[in-house]
Amino acid sequence: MKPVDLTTRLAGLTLKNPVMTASGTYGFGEEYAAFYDPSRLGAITVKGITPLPRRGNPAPRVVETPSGMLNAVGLENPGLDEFLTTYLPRLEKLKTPVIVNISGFSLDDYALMAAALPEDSCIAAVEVNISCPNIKQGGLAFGTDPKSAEAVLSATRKNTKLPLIAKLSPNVTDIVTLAKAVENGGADIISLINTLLGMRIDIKTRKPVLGNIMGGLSGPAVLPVAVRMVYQVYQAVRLPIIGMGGISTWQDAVEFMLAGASAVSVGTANFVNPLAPLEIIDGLAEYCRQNGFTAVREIVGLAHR
Amino acid sequence: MKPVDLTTRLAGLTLKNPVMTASGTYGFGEEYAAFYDPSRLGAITVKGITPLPRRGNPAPRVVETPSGMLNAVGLENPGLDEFLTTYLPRLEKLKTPVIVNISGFSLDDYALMAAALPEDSCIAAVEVNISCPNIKQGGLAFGTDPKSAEAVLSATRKNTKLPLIAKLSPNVTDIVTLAKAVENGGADIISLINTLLGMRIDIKTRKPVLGNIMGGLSGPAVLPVAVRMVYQVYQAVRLPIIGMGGISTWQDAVEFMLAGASAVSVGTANFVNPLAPLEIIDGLAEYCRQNGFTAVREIVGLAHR
Amino acid sequence: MLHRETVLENRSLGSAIYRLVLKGAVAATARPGQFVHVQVGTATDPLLRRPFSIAGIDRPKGEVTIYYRVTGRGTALLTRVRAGETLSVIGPVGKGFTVPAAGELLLVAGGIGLFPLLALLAAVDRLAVRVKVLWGGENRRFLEDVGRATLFQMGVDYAVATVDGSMGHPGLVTDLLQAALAPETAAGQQAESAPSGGQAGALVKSPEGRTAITVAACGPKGMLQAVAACCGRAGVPVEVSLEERMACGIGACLGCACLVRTAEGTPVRRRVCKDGPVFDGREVVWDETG
Amino acid sequence: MLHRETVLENRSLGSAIYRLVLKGAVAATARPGQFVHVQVGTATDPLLRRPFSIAGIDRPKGEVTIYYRVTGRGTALLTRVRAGETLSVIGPVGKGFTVPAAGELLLVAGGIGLFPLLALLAAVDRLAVRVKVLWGGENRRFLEDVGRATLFQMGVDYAVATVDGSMGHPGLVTDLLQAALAPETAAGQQAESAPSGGQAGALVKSPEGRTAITVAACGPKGMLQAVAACCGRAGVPVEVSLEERMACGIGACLGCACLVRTAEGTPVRRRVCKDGPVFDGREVVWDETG
Ligand SMILES: Cc1cc2nc3c(=O)[nH]c(=O)nc-3n(C[C@H](O)[C@H](O)[C@H](O)COP(=O)(O)OP(=O)(O)OC[C@H]3O[C@@H](n4cnc5c(N)ncnc54)[C@H](O)[C@@H]3O)c2cc1C
Ligand SMILES: Cc1cc2nc3c(=O)[nH]c(=O)nc-3n(C[C@H](O)[C@H](O)[C@H](O)COP(=O)(O)OP(=O)(O)OC[C@H]3O[C@@H](n4cnc5c(N)ncnc54)[C@H](O)[C@@H]3O)c2cc1C
Ligand SMILES: Cc1cc2nc3c(=O)[nH]c(=O)nc-3n(C[C@H](O)[C@H](O)[C@H](O)COP(=O)(O)O)c2cc1C
Ligand SMILES: Cc1cc2nc3c(=O)[nH]c(=O)nc-3n(C[C@H](O)[C@H](O)[C@H](O)COP(=O)(O)O)c2cc1C
Ligand code: FES
Ligand code: FES
Repeated sequence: MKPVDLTTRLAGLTLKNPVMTASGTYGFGEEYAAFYDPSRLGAITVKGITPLPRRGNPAPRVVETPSGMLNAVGLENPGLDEFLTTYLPRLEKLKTPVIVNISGFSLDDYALMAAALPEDSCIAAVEVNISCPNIKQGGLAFGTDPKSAEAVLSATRKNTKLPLIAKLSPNVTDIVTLAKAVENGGADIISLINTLLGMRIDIKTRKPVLGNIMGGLSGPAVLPVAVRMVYQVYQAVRLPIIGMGGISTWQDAVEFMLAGASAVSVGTANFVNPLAPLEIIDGLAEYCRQNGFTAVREIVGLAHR
Repeated sequence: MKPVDLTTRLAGLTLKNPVMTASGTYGFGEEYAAFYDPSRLGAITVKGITPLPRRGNPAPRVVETPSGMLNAVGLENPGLDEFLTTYLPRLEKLKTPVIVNISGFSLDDYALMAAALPEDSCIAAVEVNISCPNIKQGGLAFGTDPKSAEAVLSATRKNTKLPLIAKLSPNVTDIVTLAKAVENGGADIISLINTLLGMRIDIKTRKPVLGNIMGGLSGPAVLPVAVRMVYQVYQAVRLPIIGMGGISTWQDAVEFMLAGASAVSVGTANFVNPLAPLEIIDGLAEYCRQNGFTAVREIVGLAHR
Repeated sequence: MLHRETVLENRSLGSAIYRLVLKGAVAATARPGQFVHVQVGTATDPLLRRPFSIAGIDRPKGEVTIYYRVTGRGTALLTRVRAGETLSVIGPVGKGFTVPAAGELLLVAGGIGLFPLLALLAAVDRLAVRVKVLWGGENRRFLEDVGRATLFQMGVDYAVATVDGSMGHPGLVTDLLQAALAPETAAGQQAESAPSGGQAGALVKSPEGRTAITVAACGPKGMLQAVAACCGRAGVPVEVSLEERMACGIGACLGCACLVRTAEGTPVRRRVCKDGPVFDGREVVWDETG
Repeated sequence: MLHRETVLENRSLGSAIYRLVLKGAVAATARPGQFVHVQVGTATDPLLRRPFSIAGIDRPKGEVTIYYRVTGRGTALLTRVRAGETLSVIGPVGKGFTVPAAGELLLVAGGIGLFPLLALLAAVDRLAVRVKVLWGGENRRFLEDVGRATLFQMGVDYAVATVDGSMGHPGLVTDLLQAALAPETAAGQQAESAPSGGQAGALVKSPEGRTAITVAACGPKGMLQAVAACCGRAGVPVEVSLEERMACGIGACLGCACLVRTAEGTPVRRRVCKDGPVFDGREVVWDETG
C-alpha cells in the first residue's frame, strides 16, 4: 500500500507533515528534544519574541482549570538580539522548519523584528501574534480591532519576504472580520486560535490566583470554540489556516482539518503528553488510510460539503 | 452559633439565598421537583420563551466537549400564550420566585412579552436574553452590538415594572461596553454569561455533529471566562450581577461571588448532579461560617480588595 | 430518582460488550423500556451522564442489569468500576414498552438493540402471549458474544440475521420481519435461503389465526424506520425505542428532541428521555428535513 | 525521560499523606532534590501533570519513593491507583541538591518539605559528613504520621519543632536553625525550653570546630526565606528547594518562574522546574514586588 502523502503546502511554505507545535509551549525547541527528534514535526513554533528582553509576569503564572489551563507568562523572552545570536544558531541544528512568533506593543516593534529575521536560515515563516496590547492606543489589543490588525500585518509585510502567518485572538465578537483584515494586510496564512481571556480566584486567599490577575485559557476546554472559528474563517477567507486550541489527539486534529485547517498546532497537550505531536502525525496518516484518502490535504474542509 | 444570613438583595428583588438555576437547564421547574423541593432555591429561571411557539432545531441538539457541552436547542418553547395559560399556573404552585427568560428576534418581540408578563404573580423578574439574532438587522445578535442591546432593554423597560435582568453574551470583544449599554437601557441586574459559540465535527460522518452546525458551549470548561467577565463588569458597572457559567460546586460559587457576583445560577451542573444547587447553598453558608462572615453578601467582590 | 447503586458485577462478554448489575432502589420501580442515566466519572471530563437501557429487572433482589458497548470515553471509564463500588444513577427514567397481555409479540432487535427487549421479554406472560425474537447483527461472533445464549436460556423462539451471512438469514433483520408479517409470500423463500445453522425455520411455523400481533423494536434509526414502515404496511402496531444524545435525561433541557405527528397530523416535538424513549412507531417523523 | 512506571505501593500513612513506590527507569538516574512529573488521570480533567519530589532512590532495585499529601483533585485521584498499575511519569527532572562530601550538613524541613531531604539524607556519606535534621510541623500527630519513624530508623540526629508545642520545640523550625547556627547564645536557651519528649537536646552537642556547615532546606516559601536570611547572617551556604505551579515541568512553558540575583546583582528569571527546583538560597529574590 502506498503511504499516505502528508506533505502540506501553506502558501509559500512546504512542510513534510501538517503537525507543528504552538508558540509558548515548546520553548526554543530544545526541551522536547529529550523525548524525540523535533525534525519529525512539520515545523516548530518558538516562544514569542519582542524587540527587547522581557522578564514577564510575577508568579503564579499558570493555573489549572477544568480541561484547560490559564497562563500569564507575560511574554518573557530573551529579546530579538539574544534570540538571533544565541537561540537561532541552536535552532538551526534541529533541522526543522522554524516559525518565529513575534509580539510587539507598537507597529514599529513588529516592523523592526520582521526586518531583522534572516530570510536564509531555518526560519520558515514569521507568525505575527496580534493579541498584544497596543500601547500607543490605550492598550487595546491589536488583534481586537480590524484596522490595527491590518496595520500590523502591513508593517510586517513590508519588511520581510518570509511567509507571514497572522495569529488571531479569539476574544472578538467577529473572527471573520479580523481574518479579512489580516488578509488585506498581507498575511499569507492565518493561525487560530490564541488563548481566551480568563481568570481564577483562590477562595482561601480571596485573591486572583495569577500574578497578572488575568491569563489566557488553553487546552481541550477551548477546542469547540477553536473549531468553530476555523470553520467560520475557512468559509470567508481563502488563506490557508493553521488550526490550534486544545488539540490533544489525532481525532482532534482530524476535526480541525475537516473544519478547514490545512495544518494543526499542538500546544498545551505537549505538557500532558510530550509525544502527542508524533501520535497525531501517525493518527492522521492512519485515518486517511482507513478512509481511502491518499493525501492528508484531501480532508481539509470536508465538513463544509 | 448564629446561622449565616443568606438573604440576597438584587435591585428590587429579595431572595432567601443567592442560588438559582439557569434558563434552559431547568425546564419550567417541574422535572427537578422529583429530586427536591424547588422552593429551597433562591429562585428558578425558566426556559427562554418567545412570542410564538418554536419547534427549535433538529437533532442532534447536544454534544459533549471536554468538561463542557454544546447545545443547539434553538429556543424550542411553547410560546408566550401557552406559557401564561398552562405553565405559569403550575409554576405558581412551586412557591419559588420565578425568573422568566425572554428571547426575541425584534424589539417588538421583547416589548410584547414584557408587557404580557403579569406583575402580581410568582414572576419575580424578567431576564432579557439578548444573545438572539436580530432578524431586522441581518441576524447579528442583539447582544454583540451595544446600541441594539441598549435598545432591547429600553423597549422592555417601558413595558414592565418587574425587575429587569439583562443576560449578556460572552461572544464579544468587550463585555464591559455591553454591560454599560444595558445599564443605560434600564437594566436593574446583569446576568452573565450565556454560552460561548462553538462547534464539533463527527470524524466518522465528516459533518458537524449538531443539527444546527454551531451551538452554545456551557459547563466547567467556560468557568474561567465567566469569572473573568464577572470581575470586569463588577469593576465597571454598579448593577448587581448574577454569575453563571460552569458552576458545579460551592467552591465555584464562592469564586464567582468573590469576583463580584451577588448571586449565582447553576446550569449544566444540574444535568450531572441534580442536587448541585442545594449543595452549593449549604457550601456557601459553611464557607462563610468558617471564614467569619455572618452574611453571604459580605464576600461579594472581595477579590477586588 | 437519584440513587447510589452498588455494583454487583461489571464484566466483559466479548465484542466490547459489558454486563453491569446494579443493586439498589432502581429495580423497585423499573419497567421494560426505561433506562438509567449513569454518572461514569468523578471529574468534569467526561462531563455528562450516559443513558443505558434496563435489560433485566429482578425486583425481589433489588437488582437491575444493563449491557453496554464500549464506544467512547464514557463507556471506557465505566469498565473500570469494580464490584462493591457504587455508581450515581438517575432512574428509572422514561416511558417504557406496553406489555401485551395476549396475542403475539414480535421483538425486533438490531445489534445491541436487543438489550431493552430482553426486559420486555422477561416481563411478558409467555403463557398468554406468543413471543418471537427477530435479531440482526453484523456477524455470528457478535451475536454469540452479546447474548444468543441468553435467548436460548430464556427458551424463546428466535431467528437471526447477519450482514455477513455467518449465522441465520444472510441480510437484514427487516427481511425476517417482512417474512413474519407476510408468511404466505416472503417467508417461504426466507426459510429456503436460511443456512442450516440458522434458526429461521422458526419463522415458518403456521401463522394462521394471528389476530393481535404487536411489534416492539430497538436498534439503529434506519432499521427502526424500516421496521415502522413494514409494520405500517401490514397494519400492525409497533413500538420503537429511540436513541438520541442526551444531557439531563429527565426532560429539563430539551436536548434529546424528536418529532412525532399528532393524531391530526401536526408534527410536534417530544423529548426522547421523558416522553420516550419508547414511541408509537407510526407517529415518529423519521426524517425531519423531509 | 517519559516512562511508564509500575506502582509497587500506594498507601496512606495518615494525615492525608501517601507513600507511592514506583519501579522503572526513573531510579537509574534520579538524584536527591529532583522530582517526577506524574500524570494523575486519563481524561482531560484534571489536565496537567503533578510534580512530586523524589524522596527515596533505590538504584539496584530500580525503585523511587515519593510521598504526597492529598490537597486537591489531582492527588485525590492519585490515591485510587493500585499496586500493579502503571503511571506515566516524566523524570527525573530538575537540578537537585549538592551532596557534600565533608563537613556538617543541616537539613531544615517544614512540614512535607521533609520528603526531598530524605533522599539527600540517604545519599550523603554519614561517615564523612555530620548530618542533622531540623524539622517543623503543625503538631505531633502530623510528624508521627509523616515520618518521624523513618528518621529514627535512619539513625540520624534530629530535632523537631511544632507550632502547637505538642512535640519538640514549641515554635518554628527556624528557631532551631538559629540555635544550631549560633549555639553559644540561642541554642542554650532552646535546650532549656525544649520539652522532655523532644529531641532538641541534640542541638547543644558541641559545635566547636565546625568549619564547613552547609544547609539544605525545603518547606513553605516564608520558611525558606527565613532560613535563607538566617544562613545569610551566619555566613553559611544554603540550598533551598522551591515550589511553583507548573505546567510542562521540563522548561518549555516558562510557567514556573522565579527570580534570582546574578553575581552582579541583576535580577533574572529562572525556571523552577529546569533551573531548579534547588537554588542557592542567597540568590533567590523572595519578594518580586520588593
Ligand atoms: C435511551 C438510551 C438507551 C441506551 N441504551 C444503551 C444500552 O443499553 N447499551 C449501550 O451500549 N448503549 C446504550 N445507549 C447508547 C449509549 O448511551 C452510548 O453509547 C454512550 O452514551 C456512549 O458513551 P461514550 O462516552 O462511550 O461515547 P462517546 O465518546 O460519548 O461517543 C462515542 C460515539 O457514540 C455515539 N453516541 C454518544 N452518545 C450517544 C447517545 N446518547 N445516543 C446515541 N449515540 C451516542 C456518538 O456517535 C459518538 O461518536 C443508549 C442510548 C440512549 C439514548
Ligand atoms: C518541585 C515540586 C515538588 C513537589 N513535591 C511534592 C511532594 O513531594 N509531596 C507533595 O505532597 N507535594 C509536592 N509538591 C506539591 C504538589 O505538586 C501539589 O500539592 C499537587 O500538585 C497538588 O495537586 P492537586 O491536584 O491535589 O491539587 P490542586 O487541586 O491542583 O490544588 C490544590 C492546592 O494546592 C496548591 N498547589 C497546586 N499545585 C501546586 C504546585 N505545583 N505547587 C505548589 N502548590 C500547588 C494550590 O494552592 C491549590 O489551591 C511539589 C511541588 C513542586 C513544584
Ligand atoms: C504557556 C503558554 C504560553 C504561550 N505563549 C504564546 C506566545 O508567546 N505567543 C503566542 O502567539 N501564543 C502563545 N500561546 C498560545 C498558544 O500558542 C496557543 O495558541 C494556545 O495555547 C491554544 O492552543 P492549545 O490549546 O493547544 O494550547 C501560549 C500558550 C501557553 C499555554
Ligand atoms: C441546554 C441549554 C439550554 C439553554 N437555554 C437558554 C435559554 O433558553 N435562554 C438563555 O438565556 N440561556 C440559555 N442557556 C444558557 C444558560 O442559561 C447559561 O447561561 C449557560 O449554560 C452557562 O451556564 P452553565 O455553564 O452553568 O450551564 C441554555 C443552556 C443550556 C445548556
Ligand atoms: S436529555 Fe434533557 S430533555 Fe431529554
Ligand atoms: S513548568 Fe514549564 S517551564 Fe517550568
